[in-house]
Amino acid sequence: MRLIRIGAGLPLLLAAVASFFLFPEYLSLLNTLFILAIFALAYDLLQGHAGVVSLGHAVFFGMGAYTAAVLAAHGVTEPVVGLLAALLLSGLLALLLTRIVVVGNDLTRLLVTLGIGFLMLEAANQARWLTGGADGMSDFTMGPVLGLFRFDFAGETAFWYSLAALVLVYAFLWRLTTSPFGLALRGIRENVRRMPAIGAPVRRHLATAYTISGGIAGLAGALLAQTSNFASLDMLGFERSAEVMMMATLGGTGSIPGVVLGAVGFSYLKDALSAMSPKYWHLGIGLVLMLSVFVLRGGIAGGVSALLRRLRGWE
Amino acid sequence: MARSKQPSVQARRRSVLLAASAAAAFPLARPAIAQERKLVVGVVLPLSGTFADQGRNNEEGIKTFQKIHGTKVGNVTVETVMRDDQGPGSGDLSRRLTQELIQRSRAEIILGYSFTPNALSAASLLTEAKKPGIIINAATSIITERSPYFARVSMTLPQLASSLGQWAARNGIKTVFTIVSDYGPGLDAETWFTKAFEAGGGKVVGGARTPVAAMDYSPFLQRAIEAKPEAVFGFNPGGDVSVAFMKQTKERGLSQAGIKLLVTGDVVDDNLIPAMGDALDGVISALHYQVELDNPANRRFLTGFREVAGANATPSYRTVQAYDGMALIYHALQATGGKTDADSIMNAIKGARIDSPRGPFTIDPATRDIVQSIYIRRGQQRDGRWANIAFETIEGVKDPAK
Amino acid sequence: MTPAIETEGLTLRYGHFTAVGDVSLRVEAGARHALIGPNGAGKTSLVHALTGNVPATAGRIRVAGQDVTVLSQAERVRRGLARTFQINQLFRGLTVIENVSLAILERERKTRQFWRSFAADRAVAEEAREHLSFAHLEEMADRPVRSLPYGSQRLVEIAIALATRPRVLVLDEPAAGVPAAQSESIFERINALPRDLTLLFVEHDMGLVFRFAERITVLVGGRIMTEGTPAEIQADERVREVYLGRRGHHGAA
Amino acid sequence: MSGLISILADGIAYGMLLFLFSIGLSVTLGLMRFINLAHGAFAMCGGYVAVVLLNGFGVPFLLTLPAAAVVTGLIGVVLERSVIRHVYPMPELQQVLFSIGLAFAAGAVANILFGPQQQPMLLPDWLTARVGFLGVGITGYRLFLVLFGLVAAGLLMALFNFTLFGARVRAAVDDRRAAEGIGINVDRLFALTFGLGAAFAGLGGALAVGFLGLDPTFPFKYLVLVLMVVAIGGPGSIGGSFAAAIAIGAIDALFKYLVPEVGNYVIYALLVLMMIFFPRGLAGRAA
Repeated sequence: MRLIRIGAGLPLLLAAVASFFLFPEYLSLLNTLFILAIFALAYDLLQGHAGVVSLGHAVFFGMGAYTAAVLAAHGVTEPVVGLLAALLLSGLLALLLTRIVVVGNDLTRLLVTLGIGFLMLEAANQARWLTGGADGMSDFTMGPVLGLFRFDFAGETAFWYSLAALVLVYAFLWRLTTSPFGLALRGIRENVRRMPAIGAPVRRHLATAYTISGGIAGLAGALLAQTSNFASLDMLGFERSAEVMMMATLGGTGSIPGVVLGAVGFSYLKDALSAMSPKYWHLGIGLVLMLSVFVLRGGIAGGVSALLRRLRGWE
Repeated sequence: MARSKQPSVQARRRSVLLAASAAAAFPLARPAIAQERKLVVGVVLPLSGTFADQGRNNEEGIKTFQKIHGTKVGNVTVETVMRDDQGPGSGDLSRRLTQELIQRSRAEIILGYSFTPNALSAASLLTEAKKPGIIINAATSIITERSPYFARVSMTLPQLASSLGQWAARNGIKTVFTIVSDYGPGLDAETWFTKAFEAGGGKVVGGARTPVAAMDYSPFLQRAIEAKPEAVFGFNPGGDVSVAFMKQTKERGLSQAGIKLLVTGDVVDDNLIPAMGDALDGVISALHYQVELDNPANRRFLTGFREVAGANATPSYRTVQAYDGMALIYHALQATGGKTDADSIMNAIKGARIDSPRGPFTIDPATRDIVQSIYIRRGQQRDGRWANIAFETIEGVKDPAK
Repeated sequence: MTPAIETEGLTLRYGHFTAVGDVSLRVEAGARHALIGPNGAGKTSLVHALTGNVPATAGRIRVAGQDVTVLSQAERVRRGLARTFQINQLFRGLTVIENVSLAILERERKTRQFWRSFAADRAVAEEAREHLSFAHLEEMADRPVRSLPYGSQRLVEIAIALATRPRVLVLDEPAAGVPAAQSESIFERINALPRDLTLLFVEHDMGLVFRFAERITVLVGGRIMTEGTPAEIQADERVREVYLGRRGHHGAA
Repeated sequence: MSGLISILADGIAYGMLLFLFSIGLSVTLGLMRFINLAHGAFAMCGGYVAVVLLNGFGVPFLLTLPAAAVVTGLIGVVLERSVIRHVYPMPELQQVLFSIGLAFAAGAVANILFGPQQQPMLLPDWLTARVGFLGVGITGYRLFLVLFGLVAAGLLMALFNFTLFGARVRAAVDDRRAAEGIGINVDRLFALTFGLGAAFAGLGGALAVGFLGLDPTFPFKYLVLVLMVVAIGGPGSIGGSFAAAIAIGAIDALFKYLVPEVGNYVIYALLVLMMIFFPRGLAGRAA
């Protein structure tokens, strides 16, 4: 595990940059892949590192998306400002919710977050004056990034904008997960009962993690709203919450490069299958998910490290 | 069926088209050599998920059109590339698919958009890329105002709801209770029905808004019955939801309580009737198409449709909408003499008159929205099967919201 | 001298069941104090109540004279009261050194940092190595705990508790589930702990208790039956009757 | 007032369907610790069996019900023996991934076989008529559902509480190792229980078609409600699931009727409160 964690970031970054030149017609797809990777990383801080599962994480994604969209619709069209606002507001929302979302066992957590997800969805639907209800928000225009780079049709600006955000988030989480705080989160994941017995403020740790995770999820949502000029209820819906869990698990929960690969792989597969066979891509996705638990125990990261172990064994 | 009639219809159609194209293209020089070329129509539809059925209806309409009319217009071969936007609310996806269709598949016209948010999100993109977007389902009024390259061949909910409201007021219904799904189109339906109905002297005595995916309507129906209106006006998004709604209106005994049921016609779409059965009995609805329409274009459409979808298949009004979307594209190509730049196409679309299976319709040159006949129908049995039978036609209905 | 631990009428009830009833216990500073009793006597419940795993129903608890009754477990740890568990409560997926480092980092309140690598913290790493070397675990430092033999895992339990720098350490059957030969070596390590560290331990093996304890409290039915030196307890007929007489019955506690 | 009671009766009927959908999931979660998010696929399967028999072969409605249960149950056993039992020992998240994949695939197969459209199922007249029952008007079909649900719940409880099979299942739920130790063939028990859960879901699916409709997205449509029933009821508890399902059906209907403005989301708020204050569900057994 350790082997692929170290230094996996650089090849990934190189691959991302290379894709700009190799697939110039896929930039808007790549943009969404980067955004989903950020979202999955945010979620996995909870699931993979702190061991706290959630089926309502899209609440923060949607919060970020609406923050960015509402700001833009009211004249604050500078994307980076919108991004920071989304980060703060989503983080704040996460902080407010921590008390109730980390109770009980896995099943209760899943259901509490799921219930909150539905309640937030309905709240956003009711707040039609602000969110546009089920029609979503698309009546806004983003200004150029930092006043310099206008969002273009081919998605070049969006590509670099989201990639830059992904790199920052990746580096930040990489640092965080190897820090004392990151170790404490893994301690919570490995044995939450032992933590108080070593004097750890578990609630405080979880609140911090939840706030950071919610904030970054909001950042991802804001990126999507800004680069697709759209925000809707869909962005905080159950499907998106379930999907981010699948992406993280498929990639190898707890491994940062693994989760990035999981998000990118899953979303690309979904896109490719649905373009290939719009009607039956569900079958392909279903089979891949089912097979993955047998073939890739521990997700992509688990599979790669098993492979590396084997290669080393042969040397 | 009616194979012998085809030439005459086609001839008539051609003359219409020629006249239009002459008017539009006369001042422009025709290309010296008729070059064979290809035109890609990008199609964005919900082909998976809860609303896959809608997407399929649309898809069959497109296929039916190309089956009957071929893939060539003059020297242009029309090709379609379909992408799946997975259902309502995924505007970010529908926008990306639109972008990819234009950039990667070199689509010059986009057809589709089943849902309002999915169409709205693509609006600014189409404007920027200068590509026409033909809306074949999304029904909220504002859509066509969001981009000068949008045109709509389907309908707007206000068209249906206000036609129905007018009819109800005119036919002596005094009080109505409304039950609509709690989202944009539902509120549109509620607003425009109420407006037309109350303008005609009726009164809405109460209303309920139901969750979009609600399957249990009995609490709402019970409230409606207790409000003792003369009629209930209903709107919901079609599919299983509407089947459940209709069945429960019967179970709850709406008609035994002496309450008429009025619905926008999409709720009692022809291809849902088998699942509704006698719940359709006596239900009044307003829509722009039903299978029973007797006109040459519809007969031809039905023949072609059954070749595509199977002998026992029933088309949806959505099938016709997609069919007409293609018809509008073909019409425009003929009118421009093969020119495919957005402005030529849009000019040809504005004011176009299409002889559709639903009867003739035109595209309002000012709003690029459809102007068409709305039929008031009653659910009754014909030849042992339940059907929506039109008994009144309101002609030339524009979108009242504009 | 102020006792290391002192309880007054400590009671712990689950519904109608009284697990610990009116226990007033005194553990002197620097003591080697054993807590014994037959199965179901409430030994582990008493440990839970002392260390704050479970809030006491009634009574008071003082650690070094300070009232900790209403404090959370984590706060009691910060006041120098640490414990180990009868059934391993380890961070199984983390390496041995990470297990110990985490406890040090929490003690130092360094787990609020998320901008630097914990592995780069020299002071913490050095201290962690010291604890590991005391517990004879140096060789296994970089192995995930779950891959360790059970006996070594029991030692990790103790090493983690030591890393909180306790003044009082409560050991709940430190050698539970370990073959006799190894439990000897575990107690040998316990015995090697500095004398100023107060030890309160629960143990089933009477041989070990009489060898290592200086004072013994006997718990029966959640209440203190008697207390005394090993010699006094060994001589006590009642203890023999309720406890030693039943030794053949004990299974998993 | 009679309106209120009749709404309650309708809600309870809805709850009965939820109970049938969820009981299998509850038992597999309690017994095998298997988070089967594909459980709805079994309900869908039962629905399609009933529709095919009814519309394709003219089998009377009442006969399609046992057929749906048996066919689905058999499919359940085959799947369990061939694939699913290998998933039991996996971590929960892997189980989630696997079962979501299974649900996706099942929906896709249904789409390929039957198309994306709603399956028509028209019930016999004696079931759609409105009947007076204890002075309250209720649709025949809903009354039928209530009676059917009561019988099913009664049978299941009898099966689990008073038979040797039930005793074995309960033993295995409490402590699998100990159950194996006293000679219970836990593997076979798992297969049978899984099949039984699938059969009940299939039965529920067949009963639901006339009420909730049927299309290939069915496996996911009721997933959230079913999870709610299981969590509130307490995994592995038949009585708990029964109570939770009825409560959800009734409360949902009641609030929609009394306070339609907020009624739609009352059950979600209740879910959150319930999970915060009773994290182990009504039956109180840990997941």
